[in-house]
Amino acid sequence: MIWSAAIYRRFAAALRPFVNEEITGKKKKAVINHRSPKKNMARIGVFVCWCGENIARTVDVEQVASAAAEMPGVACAMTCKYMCSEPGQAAIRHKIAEEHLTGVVVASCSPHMHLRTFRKAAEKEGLNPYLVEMANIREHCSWVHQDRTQATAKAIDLVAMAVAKTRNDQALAPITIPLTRRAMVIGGGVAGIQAALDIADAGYQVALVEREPSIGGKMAGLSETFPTLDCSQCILTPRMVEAGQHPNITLHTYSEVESVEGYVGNFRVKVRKKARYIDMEKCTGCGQCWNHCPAKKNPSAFDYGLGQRTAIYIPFPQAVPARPVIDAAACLKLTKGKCGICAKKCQAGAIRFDDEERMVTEEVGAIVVATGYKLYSIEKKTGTAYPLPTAAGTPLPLSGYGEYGYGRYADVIDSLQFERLLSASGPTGGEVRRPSDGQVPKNVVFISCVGSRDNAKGIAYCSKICCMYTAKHTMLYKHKVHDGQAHVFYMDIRSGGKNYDEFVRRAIEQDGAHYLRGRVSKIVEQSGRLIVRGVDTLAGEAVTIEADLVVLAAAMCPSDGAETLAQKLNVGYDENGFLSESHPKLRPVETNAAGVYVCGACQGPKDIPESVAQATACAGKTLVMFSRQQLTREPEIARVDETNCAACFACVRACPYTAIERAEIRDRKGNLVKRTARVNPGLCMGCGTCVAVCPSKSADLAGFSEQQIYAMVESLV
Amino acid sequence: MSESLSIAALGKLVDCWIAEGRHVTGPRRINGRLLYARLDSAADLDLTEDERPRNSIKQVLFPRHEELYGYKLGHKRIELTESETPIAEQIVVAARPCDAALGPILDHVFNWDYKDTQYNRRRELTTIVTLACRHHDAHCFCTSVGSAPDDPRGSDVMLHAMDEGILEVCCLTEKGSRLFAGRCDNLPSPSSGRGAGGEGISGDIANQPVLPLTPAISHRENGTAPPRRFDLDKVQEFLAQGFEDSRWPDLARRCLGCGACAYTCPTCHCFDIVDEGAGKEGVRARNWDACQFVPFTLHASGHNPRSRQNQRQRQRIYHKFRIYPEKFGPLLCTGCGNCTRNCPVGLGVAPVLAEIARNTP
Amino acid sequence: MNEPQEFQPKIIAYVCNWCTYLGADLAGTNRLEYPANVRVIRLPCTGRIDFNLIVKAFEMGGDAVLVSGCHPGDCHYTAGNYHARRRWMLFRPLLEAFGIETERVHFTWISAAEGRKWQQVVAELTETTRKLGPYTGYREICEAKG
Amino acid sequence: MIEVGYYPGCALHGSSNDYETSVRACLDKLGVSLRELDDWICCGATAAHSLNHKLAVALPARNLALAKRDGMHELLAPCPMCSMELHRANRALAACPQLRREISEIVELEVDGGTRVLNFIEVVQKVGLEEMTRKVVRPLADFRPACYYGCLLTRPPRDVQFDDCEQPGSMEAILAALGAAPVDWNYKTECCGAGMTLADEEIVLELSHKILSDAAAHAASCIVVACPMCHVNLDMKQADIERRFGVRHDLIVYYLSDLIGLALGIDERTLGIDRHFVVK
Amino acid sequence: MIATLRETCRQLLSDGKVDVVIGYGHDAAADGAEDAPVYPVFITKPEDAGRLVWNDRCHANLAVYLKHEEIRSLGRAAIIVKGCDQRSLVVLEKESQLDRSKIYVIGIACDGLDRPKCRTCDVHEPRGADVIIGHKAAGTGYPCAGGVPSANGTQGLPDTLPDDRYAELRAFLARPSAERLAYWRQELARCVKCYACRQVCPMCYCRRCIVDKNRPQIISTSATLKGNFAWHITRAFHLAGRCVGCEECSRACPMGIDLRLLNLSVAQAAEENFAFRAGDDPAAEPVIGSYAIQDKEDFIR
Repeated sequence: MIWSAAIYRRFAAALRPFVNEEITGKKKKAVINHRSPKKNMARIGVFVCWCGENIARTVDVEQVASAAAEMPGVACAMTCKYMCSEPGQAAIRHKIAEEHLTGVVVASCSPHMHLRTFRKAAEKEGLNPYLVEMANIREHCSWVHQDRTQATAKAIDLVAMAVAKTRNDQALAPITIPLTRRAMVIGGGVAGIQAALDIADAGYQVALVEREPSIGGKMAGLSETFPTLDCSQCILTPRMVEAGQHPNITLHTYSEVESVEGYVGNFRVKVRKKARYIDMEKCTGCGQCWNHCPAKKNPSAFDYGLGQRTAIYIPFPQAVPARPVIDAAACLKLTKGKCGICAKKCQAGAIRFDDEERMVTEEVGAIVVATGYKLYSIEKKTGTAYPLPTAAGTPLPLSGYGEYGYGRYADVIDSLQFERLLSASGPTGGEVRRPSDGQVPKNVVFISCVGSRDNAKGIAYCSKICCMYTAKHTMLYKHKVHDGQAHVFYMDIRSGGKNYDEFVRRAIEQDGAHYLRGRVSKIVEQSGRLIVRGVDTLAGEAVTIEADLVVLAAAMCPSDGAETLAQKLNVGYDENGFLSESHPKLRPVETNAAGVYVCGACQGPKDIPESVAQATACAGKTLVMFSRQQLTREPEIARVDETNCAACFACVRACPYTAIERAEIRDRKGNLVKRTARVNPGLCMGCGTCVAVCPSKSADLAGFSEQQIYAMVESLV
Repeated sequence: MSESLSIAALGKLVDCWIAEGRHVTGPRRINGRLLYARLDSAADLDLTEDERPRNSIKQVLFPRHEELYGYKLGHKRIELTESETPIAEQIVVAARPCDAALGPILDHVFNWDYKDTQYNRRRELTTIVTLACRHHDAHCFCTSVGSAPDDPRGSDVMLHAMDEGILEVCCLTEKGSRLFAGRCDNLPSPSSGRGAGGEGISGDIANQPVLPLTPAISHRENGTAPPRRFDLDKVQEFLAQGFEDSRWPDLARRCLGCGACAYTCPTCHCFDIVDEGAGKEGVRARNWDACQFVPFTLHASGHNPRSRQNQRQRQRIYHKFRIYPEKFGPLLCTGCGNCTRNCPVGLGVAPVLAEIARNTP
Repeated sequence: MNEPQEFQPKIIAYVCNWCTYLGADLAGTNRLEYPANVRVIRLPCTGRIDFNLIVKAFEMGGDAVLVSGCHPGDCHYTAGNYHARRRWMLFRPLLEAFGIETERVHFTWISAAEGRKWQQVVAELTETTRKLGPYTGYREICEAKG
Repeated sequence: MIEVGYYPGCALHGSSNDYETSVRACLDKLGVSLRELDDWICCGATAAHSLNHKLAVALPARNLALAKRDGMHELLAPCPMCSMELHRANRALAACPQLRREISEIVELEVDGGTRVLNFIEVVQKVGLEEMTRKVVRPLADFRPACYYGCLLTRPPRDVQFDDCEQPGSMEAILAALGAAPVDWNYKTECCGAGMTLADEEIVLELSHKILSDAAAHAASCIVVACPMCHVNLDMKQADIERRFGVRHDLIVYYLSDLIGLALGIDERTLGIDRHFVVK
Repeated sequence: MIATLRETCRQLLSDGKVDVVIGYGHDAAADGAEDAPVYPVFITKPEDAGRLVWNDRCHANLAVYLKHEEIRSLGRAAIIVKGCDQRSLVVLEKESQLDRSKIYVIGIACDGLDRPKCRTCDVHEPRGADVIIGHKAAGTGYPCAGGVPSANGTQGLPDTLPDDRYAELRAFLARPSAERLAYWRQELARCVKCYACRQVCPMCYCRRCIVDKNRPQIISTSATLKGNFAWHITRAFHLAGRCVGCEECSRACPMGIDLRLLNLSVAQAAEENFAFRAGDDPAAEPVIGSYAIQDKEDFIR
């Protein structure tokens, strides 16, 4: 063996790893007995489970154990009837202590079953839990194979793989990140209010941001709610007041989110507070100003243009905060520099014509998005909106329903406008009077699915609530106009939900709504009446109805700016602009941006109960996060080797959680040394997609490292 | 006094050798490119003269991947297993003189302290039949490094192509004679005049004049030698003090840092030791390595003493024209020009040295 | 070795932790029997499964490789499997160009509920690989010296 | 002088040559010179697209290709059916390179779907309303036209991408500029019955009757169309309609080009108005 | 046109617009001999602009130098690109390897250098260059004549439709897989792992190539068939959706291994599946690291 001797002399250093192998054996006999570095030598304990007969019946566990004992890095191997039992765990802990084990392999059932169990056990004995691995010789072996020899051989392979992995295990510590236990809710509709109150009641600060001058959202404008027909405002306004007065809730009304920085537990949100021209501290909401404002003829947004308001106004009587705002475009003082009556009338001296928009920054740990919906725009488009065909020839999605003459005929209105006509606090004081001449309509046609389920208009989805509220509309109409007749054109009636279908039946059977299954092709005006031409597909004939009023159940769309907000928050959204939840079944209110939750109609069409339920769920999720002093996360996450990273940022593109950022490494003088990708441990969920797309393998995943996986594959030789 | 042989006869001879179980390597056309490669029959032998093979015959003595020994990882022991030493006789036919010259040069490297049995065995088993050059291309520069198109160093047999496909055969070593013995009539005994390759020549070939050649086969009448591309003295004079010279960055700026030059160079002999194995067993192997690669000098610490490409280029030049000669005598360059021939951006020894010589008064 | 029934193919499976691994567990709990030729390597997500691993599997003498994860839309990490899918869309043609037998590289979506599918896939995969015989083509490549 | 390519289509060279007369006269006055497409063929019309998609693309595509060959970047097709078919082909070709290749082989010309197709109204818009009004010599003061667009001028919107498919207003804009007072009415885009004459004339009579009646109901003094087929049903069949429903409509049905022509001082003869069925 | 080229570069340098021009030229030693070999040169002084040349030996894709620290350190660069080379700039920018606003791109109209890629070239005039030298000469014939400066490089005659880029590949794929494997066995048996293919490739800019990573040694560094297959599979796949087909790797290989077929196979996959061609559209999302829900999965069961 001149050769080996020579080689040994020359390459002794390179042989060191094997030398270590030598000493891992129980009897310290060695071919090359060079030195004995006690540290960094693997001492793995292998524990093979009988699982009673479950494994032992088809797998020769003793043979597996003795084979394991021969594997490099294995210090001891033993079997046990039930590894997961107390004695079993005790045995493991005993061996860890006695053999000074550096790693543990339990060959038993699925890791999904007991990995936690055994890791806990090891931890109790002072062994880092992430140095424990399992070989699944039950579900993946003994239970699915008959041939004892084959099963045993496979079991040995599985153990070998586990051992190989364990040899390359690294002790990992859970990641902790600081946490600001303060939440922000974006959107002050019923969902937002609910979420804010739940979180605030639990004792945490909440910042509630609302774009309009008052919280309350769409629900504040509704008449009565299905299927119970209880008055919308009666149930909502108390909650609004509660939110307005809650010590833990800071209202930012007439405000919008400008920018969002940071990540879960540590968001910095910049909020733009629009100029209100009112000193919120001084103002008492007495009403002198709006009662004397001369600029009275301004369409009220809250009444969807059916009513009018003054230039200084509160959107509706129960507004929270009950503080007015000046419509700069309508105010004579602000436009012409004249007037200023409100200022004169205001005892509190709260009018501030020099008011300007300002920014406030909120530091929060969690964000709940509840920006709600708007109705599909059914206005008639004017002029030739279409560009001429381009080479690309991309067709513009059609919008609007010219054939229904909305915006052309005063008496063609949408469902939210009708809600105002029904609402006691509405422009007609709750009497159903049509916009054109204030007459009480005797014949009302309701058209559902206006936009919804109509690919030609670019909306494929069902708006879910129209069937219900249309039924409600027919009912309320009938209750108010006893000699009136409601006709409903529908495609299908979708009334899933507690007491929902009963409700629709009531509309049809008790309140005599006339339901026609079919679409309306055209509405024309003739001598003051609306000629509605449609088809009754069940009767198979064209129908023409002379109506006094037509109500269009327009599709539910995400409210304006939802997409830009989503981008600011790194939350995904679908082709319709609805925000995407993290998992359709299992994580319905979480988003891919950790610490950001969604509820209400901004996530998809839904009714009030659903929105409220989701809101509470969001609050729950937030509170779970707040229940700890700081965030701890599984340490099995990705890491980027910043010296070798070539900064191609493929990983940044690929990461489903935007957990990887483009970072720069600078020297003391601040000169750029190099750019690199950097994983934010607060956001990484450990999927490892970045590792696969990294060409130089500068990204790696703790717990499933390249080193470990290749060791496993190589152990299969 | 020497014998002659027709090309056809040489072909027959090659086939005999192959039939006798010898591994015969020679110029062979692959994908339109002339490369030294194992010959399956004489038909594969391509004697095109005005084209130089793009690789070298280094592979024959010093394979690009060579297993040194195997290891098996037991629970309590490591078994080391010898890898079998080469046994097949090897013949290189129609090697260019600038390739044949590698033998003596590599001998030093593999024997200066540890006697590399693997290499030496191969060397013993290898006979090099050289074909003197009558042509040269834009990259040849043997004359610039003190060699010549019919330099016999390292050759066991020297063939000189005459007209009408006749080859003049001059056996330079016993090994060589044995190869042709009886294959063509009354071969002369190896002329003492011509240095033989066998045990390798020592001494600085750069300082030796080109050896005297018999008029009959002098390339001066029978072919053309490449012009001198640089003045070697000037170059060495520069290298003696030019290590820190400010021109190095410019000289090598376009270098891309690949190993095309080193791996097609007859004399580049750097190697890397790797353990290749999976799980319990594997082999320790010796692979070619090249000083132009970034990791070649990369320390475990992450520090790299040759962090820039021009430093690596400088290293290559210094190794060939100063470090090796100082240690062993001869230059570590035979002027084959493969470095430039194969460089994607036309760099290599000659262009750099020419530039140096041009700027050295 | 030459007799197909004698030959026990070596099959390496890279599976995601959340769907296919659990699917295989389910096969176990339901005692659905299948051939013992598969060696499962558990990874968090198909998105983590790199093409180098497939090459490695063949270098290790694998006769077939199985890559399996969550159905589209079900990915535990929402998009990992989409990234994987795209990777394979590009990688298979390359294997084709190399003449590496793509009928030895299998891709499936197996959910945590599809224990039955896991059983079928493994059974069929083993059978087809038996028919194909040992992957000598690549083994020769890996054993070739110098 | 604006030059545009001109694709007459079968109608304007046949039953509705009065429309061509009118269009030519009117555009000439507006300073638009028409270059008729050499060797043009049928646009395919309903016959083709109800039979075979490729044929329905190939026929118009050949015309487009010819236009491209002759360096016409814009092509006027006064008949809405023609312009619709050309538009449709354009879009199909632009969308799919594969189809482009196939069709190019079929028609043995390189087609790219790049030619811009115009209907008559678009050509007028191209001239510009200001430019047009500058040329007015006889404002249409006492005209209360009901502008009738019919089905194809604005439909299918994705293909023709012209005006609002349900509430168009481009003709009104033009006529208002000429001093007329277009009426707002309900049947702008309803169907006139088109070619149903051949299958069941009743349908045509009824539909066209509704159109005429609504126009009358809204106190229109005449109807304006930009489609030969509409003209046939509303003008030629008006007598039958009146007979069938026992009413008197006698509404003159002008082509848009007629009224523009009149406003620009062209006489009825030159415009071919005297060749209509309903006349003053 | 060489005059135009030299003048443009001289101007750029003397105006201080750029610090170095990366171009083709002769060694100073050649002192302007036309037949002298052509190398990449780095002109830093206006007076040296005369060393620049443009002829049918200007094969190198100079974009490769933009990844070299040594070149970057010279300062603001102007680079001379052919239409094919320009694509690599697009990819590099997409992968944030260069800041387009910081380099000056001199496009050279080129009628082809008689390399395989030229047969299917559809960018005789570089796109997105800051200036175009010469315009596509009618028909073939070389060199290009004239010198038309252009704002965006879209001037000149429209490019003729190229023959099918993938014809060769399809022919190769038509052969049985065993034959294909045999072909690569024989070709890759010659590979000496000199990594010329890697070093000459503008897209191979990793700081530490995956082959140089050990622990784990993902790819065997030995120039054995095993190591060579692992290497070439990886090299090719890492070019998926990135290879612009400059064919430098094939040109650089001293052993004459033609790697184009491998690059083509991934390029074709990208084009067929995602209508994506590397370097074509600066706006397009890179293929790797992005996905589409509707990606086809007929091969997945």
